Amino acid sequence: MTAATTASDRTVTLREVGPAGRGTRPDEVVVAVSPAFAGHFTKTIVDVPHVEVLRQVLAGIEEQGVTARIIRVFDTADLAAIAHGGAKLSGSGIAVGMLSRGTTMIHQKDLPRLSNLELFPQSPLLDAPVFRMIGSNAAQYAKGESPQPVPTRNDQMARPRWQAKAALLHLKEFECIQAGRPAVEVEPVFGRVGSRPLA
Amino acid sequence: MTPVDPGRSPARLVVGVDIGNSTTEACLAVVAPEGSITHLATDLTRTTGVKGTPDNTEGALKAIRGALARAGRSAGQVETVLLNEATPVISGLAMETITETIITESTMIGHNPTTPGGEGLGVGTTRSIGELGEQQPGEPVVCVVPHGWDFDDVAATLNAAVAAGVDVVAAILAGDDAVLVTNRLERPIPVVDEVSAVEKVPLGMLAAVEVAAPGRTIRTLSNSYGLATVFELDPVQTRQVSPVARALTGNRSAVVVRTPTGDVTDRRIPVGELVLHGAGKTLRVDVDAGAEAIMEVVGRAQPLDDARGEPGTHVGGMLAQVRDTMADVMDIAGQPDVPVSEIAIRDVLAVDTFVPAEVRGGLAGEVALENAVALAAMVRTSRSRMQLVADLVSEGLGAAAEIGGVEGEMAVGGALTTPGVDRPIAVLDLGGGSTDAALLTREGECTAVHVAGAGELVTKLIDSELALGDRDVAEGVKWFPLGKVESFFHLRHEDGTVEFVDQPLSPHVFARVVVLTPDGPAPVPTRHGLDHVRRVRREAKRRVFVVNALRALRQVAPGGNLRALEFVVLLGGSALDFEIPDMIADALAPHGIVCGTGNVLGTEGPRNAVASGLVRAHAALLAEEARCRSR
Amino acid sequence: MQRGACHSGASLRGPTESEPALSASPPPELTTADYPLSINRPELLHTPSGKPITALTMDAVVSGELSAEDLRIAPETLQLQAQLADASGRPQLAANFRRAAEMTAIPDAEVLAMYNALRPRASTAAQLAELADRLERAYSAPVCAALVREAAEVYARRDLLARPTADVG
Amino acid sequence: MTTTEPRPSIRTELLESRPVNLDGFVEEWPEKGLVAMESDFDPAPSIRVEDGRVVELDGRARADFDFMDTFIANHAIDVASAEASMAIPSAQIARMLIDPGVSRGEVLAVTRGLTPAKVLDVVKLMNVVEIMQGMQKMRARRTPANQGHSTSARDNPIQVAADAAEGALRGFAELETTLGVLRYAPLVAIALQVGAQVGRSGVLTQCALEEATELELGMRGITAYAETISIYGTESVFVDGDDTPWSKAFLASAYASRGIKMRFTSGTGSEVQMGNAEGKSMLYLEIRCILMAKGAGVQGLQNGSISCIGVPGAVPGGIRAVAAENLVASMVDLECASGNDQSFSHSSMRRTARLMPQLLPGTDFVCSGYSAVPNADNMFAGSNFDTEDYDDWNTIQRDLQVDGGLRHVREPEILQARNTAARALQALFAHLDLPAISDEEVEAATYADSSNDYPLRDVLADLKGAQSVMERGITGLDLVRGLETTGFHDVAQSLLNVLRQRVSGDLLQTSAVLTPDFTPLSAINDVNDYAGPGTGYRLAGERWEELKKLRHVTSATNPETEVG
Repeated sequence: MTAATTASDRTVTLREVGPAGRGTRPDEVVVAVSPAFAGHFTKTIVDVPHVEVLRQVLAGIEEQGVTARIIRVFDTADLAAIAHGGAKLSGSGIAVGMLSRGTTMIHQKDLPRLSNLELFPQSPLLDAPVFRMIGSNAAQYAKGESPQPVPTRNDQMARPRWQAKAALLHLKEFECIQAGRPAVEVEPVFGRVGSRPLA
Repeated sequence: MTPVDPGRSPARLVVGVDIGNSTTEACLAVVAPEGSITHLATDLTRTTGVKGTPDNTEGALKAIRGALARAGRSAGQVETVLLNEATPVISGLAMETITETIITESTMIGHNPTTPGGEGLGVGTTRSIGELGEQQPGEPVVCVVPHGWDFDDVAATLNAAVAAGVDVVAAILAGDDAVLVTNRLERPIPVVDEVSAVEKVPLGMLAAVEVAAPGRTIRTLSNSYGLATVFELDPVQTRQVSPVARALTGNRSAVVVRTPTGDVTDRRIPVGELVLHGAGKTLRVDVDAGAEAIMEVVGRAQPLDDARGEPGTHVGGMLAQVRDTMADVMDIAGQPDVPVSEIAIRDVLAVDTFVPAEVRGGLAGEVALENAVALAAMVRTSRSRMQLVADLVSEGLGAAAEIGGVEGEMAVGGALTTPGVDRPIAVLDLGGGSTDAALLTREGECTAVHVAGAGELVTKLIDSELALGDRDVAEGVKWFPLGKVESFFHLRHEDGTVEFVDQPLSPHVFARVVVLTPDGPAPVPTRHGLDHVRRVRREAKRRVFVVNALRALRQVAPGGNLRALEFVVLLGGSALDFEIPDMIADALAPHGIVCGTGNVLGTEGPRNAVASGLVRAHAALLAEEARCRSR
Repeated sequence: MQRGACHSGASLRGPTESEPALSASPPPELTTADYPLSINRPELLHTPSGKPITALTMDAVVSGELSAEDLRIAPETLQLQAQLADASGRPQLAANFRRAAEMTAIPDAEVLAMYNALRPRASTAAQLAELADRLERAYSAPVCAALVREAAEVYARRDLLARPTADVG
Repeated sequence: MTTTEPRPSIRTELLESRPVNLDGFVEEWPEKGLVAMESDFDPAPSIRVEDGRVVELDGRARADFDFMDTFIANHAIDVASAEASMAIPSAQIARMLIDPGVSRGEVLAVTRGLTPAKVLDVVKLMNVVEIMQGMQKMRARRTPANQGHSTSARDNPIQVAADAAEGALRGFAELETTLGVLRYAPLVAIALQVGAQVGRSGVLTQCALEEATELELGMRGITAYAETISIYGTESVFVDGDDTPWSKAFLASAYASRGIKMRFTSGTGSEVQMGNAEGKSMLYLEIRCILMAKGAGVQGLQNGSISCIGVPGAVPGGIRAVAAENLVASMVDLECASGNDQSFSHSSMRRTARLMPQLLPGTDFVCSGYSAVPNADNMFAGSNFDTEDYDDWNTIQRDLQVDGGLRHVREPEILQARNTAARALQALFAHLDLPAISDEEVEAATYADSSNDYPLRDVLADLKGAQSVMERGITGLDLVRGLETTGFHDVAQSLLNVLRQRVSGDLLQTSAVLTPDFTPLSAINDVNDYAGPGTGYRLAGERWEELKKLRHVTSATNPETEVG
């Protein structure tokens, strides 16, 4: 490819900007990430860097002309709780919830917690283009449009290859839970390896 | 109804059985000697085999047994089974696409991406983003970005080029990145994205990129004189590019590249002739002339004796197949052969439609709505195998079975049991494959016609015009009203009313256009809005049922004059539709006709007309006999 | 105690040539040698509607004499199988069959409703107590009732009861 | 000397490309329960009984019991013998398990009084061969058997019927199905039942669904048994699954009250997979499940990690732990359907090795779902073995002279069975006024391999038909009547005989299956009487002759021909 840099050069840190509040803009999607996302962990189960996950989800939202707000959750690593919590804070009622290993869910505030709009349970099958589509779909739901659900893939042999690693990552993420600590709004600070992050 | 008096000469248990194209209906009744009728039960089942053939026996027996079970009677008590004189009707459907849009030399990009970037018009020479560094300052450039470029890198590269003095006026992107890139540019430019075949964009050519503000459409590239201005065209050249302008009308974004002989053409696809025999004439019409022309010729060949299409075309194939199926159906061992002349196409309905099709030579999967003609045809023979069915039913049930009357007459008879109607009465049976009409005059004369095209054609039109590719979904769109799920707790009906629900709706219908089935809302997989889907649905119904209602009624109306009709009763499965009866009634109202959905026996709705008509006719016969005896 | 809980259907059965009606005599003491009952002791087996198992013939099916009810297990049969489970050293299996014998009288939908009521945080203490009482009173099901009461006690200790809703109190 | 770039050897490259390296492996993390069976964080065995009541269990006082402790203490442990059994050194109990001189009954007299930690302490002493020796004796039913999956990626009932018929003919004693589109369940369950009875009379069928529908199909006599009743080893995961030991025990009785055979499902790894192992080893938690099942009075258990096999499969000793969990189920006298039912490894060698601890000693069901359809059609997300492995399986049985429940069947018989199953279903659907099955579909079913080999069905019509089966209240009896009146007398009779079994309750006893002549065969009348070499189930006589046959065996009489 002729791209000037490869994706792996990029870095991201999530800078806390304050407590996570309820949004008022109807044109926003909340992206809610788990305790260890882009912190303790830096990439998904199949080594997609979190910076790329975040860039693509945000790009998918931005391309639809919708704004995004990122929230980090500390007190749970349960995807439904993260995504639903995010949706309740979202001005549009739509949120994308993400775990460090890549498992992702689009949620809506009026749905029961254990339901969802779209769920991507097979973290080993999620790559950058899928994350872009997830962001795009979330933004389209926020606009009241009817996006075609992102095609889900399936692989019977994912179990022998990834099941145990997924469990391990899940346990590690649980370790990062800080019970009782409220969610915070964060700002992504993107940078390049070897260069100072642009503030 | 008069109660049966068992003391007098015995009342008779009779069953009227109507074998229709799709359903078989039974009407069980006790007929007293003087002709009074006590209705006991009705039943309805799927018709087995093609109507009018021995395969019908199974369904007929099933309907009879079903009615008997409901009434708690046994087969042994039945005196007579009355069957309708039904002639086989076989219908077929075919569609021909008759136009094709072709782009040559990659002249134009008109796929209308949902999220283009920037706004305004940029005219310059196409250059690949990789070559921007070598570009001399001054000359306006339209930057072409292939697959694999990240949006941040594209923006950075364009900003750097502009800073170096390169006059970048617009960009064409492979990925869905237009908003992302424009948001990051220091100098805003129009950007068109999602051009999947971006590598085919000719480089080094003069090109114009236009993006309109959200909610608006382009003004320059969709205007022939706008193109002439941008590309400094002479009148001859302007005439040549006018198809380009037309193709881009209504878009929010577009790209036009000026190449030596580039062109957009709207080609007609020859799909051969339709040859119609009738009224002692042989008339020919090109299928690609469209429905209006075809129907005009069909009108001149009435009554139609046969029709044939070009071998190798969909229409030709369909017409041949319909005929072959009929020949197979009538070919029964031990029965006299049916002359080929009797197996002929007796009606044709052509409907103009359109099908979304990918444009040949397009760079971004452009889709054009191509014109198409849908054709329904019908074969009918006067040779019935009903006597065979009657024999088999008699054998299977252990009761006498006879042909009790002709279908159209019986339908009228049954329809007369609808409260509030009187002679002259016409019935319209809105079926799946054909639309049938029958008229009973004040004097008791009955005439009947069958015309091609009914419910199945409607489904096909909906399916292709909405590009659903799924007959079942199209059926759903046809049968049920639409709604839009606006939140988990409310949906907006197609009439604009809002309905709130207590239980949250399922996530799979969230924010979707849905059909409101009895089992709850079901999503319609389309990007079109509710209004568009509704329009397509109603148009399809109008073009088939309203057109056919008028066509069929004119054929039975004395002198073809609709004003001579007084009561029109709608029967058949499609009479249960939630809007077709109203649409037909509206169309007939100007002719002073009372039109509505039948309510046979005051209880059965538009069902069971023929079956109960058979019982009525039988009762009348018995009464007549009784009168003769008593004299 | 179990022996007293005879099914009312017994009287419908009428006398058979070899076996007196079940209500007239206590269930036989079975040993593992009696298994399988369908082969070794078919005379002990009846449907809840009182037909002997030998009446479940193809002719009876085709003529419509049999209904789905005839293919259910009778509580007496479950008690017999409980004896066999005890005789083969499986007291828990036997206890399960005894609960099952009690449950034959409960309609399908209510069985499912009761199961749902036993899910975590689905019922209040009062609701579970009511369920146990209903099992005992309406269905003469003391063994099932005991299981529900035990659950209620454990649920209370482990915070698995539904909290009473606000409007109730 | 020049420095070279580090590069892999050609051999390393070759090894890297071996399928086994596509499998995932992880290090142990005992603190979080990511450990197979040897963890310092598992409790030490202990018991105290007061007034006929367990007041302390594995170091925990009754007041501190979680609900698993409570249920096990109240229902699973025999208080009369518990203190005596717990006093026996673990090594001695382990020896009893493998000592041919100690009968199965004598072992059971001890195990009924053991706590979960004590059971773990016993099996931790056993290596995999000893585990197999134990299984050989402790398996409840003398005769081993196998279970198959018959599903379709398109939920095509004709495929399910044809593959069920072939599977039954090849030897599966039980057949299980499930759905992609759940609403298809009634049609597919009917197809499975019809196909199974065509293939071999007396085969038992089930349809894995959510509890309510699964129970309803069973109550109606459309299916014969149930299996997907999941239980878990920690309270938090159990509650997460919206159940408790009491709700599941109630459900077990509900099935029995309708005369329906049923077993629970559990397996190592599920708790750690859900992130709530409470720091206990996978096997310890599974033993808690097994004793909970025992206490509920359910006759059997499907275990062997099942859908979590990737977790124990990735840690050291994990497959030994899986073999041990099967043994524990058998040593507390439960029927054991022993896993081998989920896609496990990219490596054929590893897939086979994982099977040995169940195949060699024999279990009640060696696989609790051998895929009797190609894995791509397996709606349980793929099994450890599928239709491609039939000949390998048969050859392994013949090589080692072990009975894995299957056999080689000649092509004409298979085609006959598939064709009959499809025709029977065609006739039955027509009789019941369900969406028609065409002759073309019957033809396809006769020769097909996968769902791609069948004409597409009208799904909407099928779903309407499926719904009407439920609405019209169609039962097993209607199926019998339909098959009889359409001339499929044998199939009808066979299904009627299966339905009659629910009146007798004989299939409710431990490890029950039905022989082709409808004799219930269970741990009561087919007791495992293994007592050392030359005793117990031996592959001999007619059955051994059957298993000697393969697809290609050169004739000794005339080496220019093949027998079989």
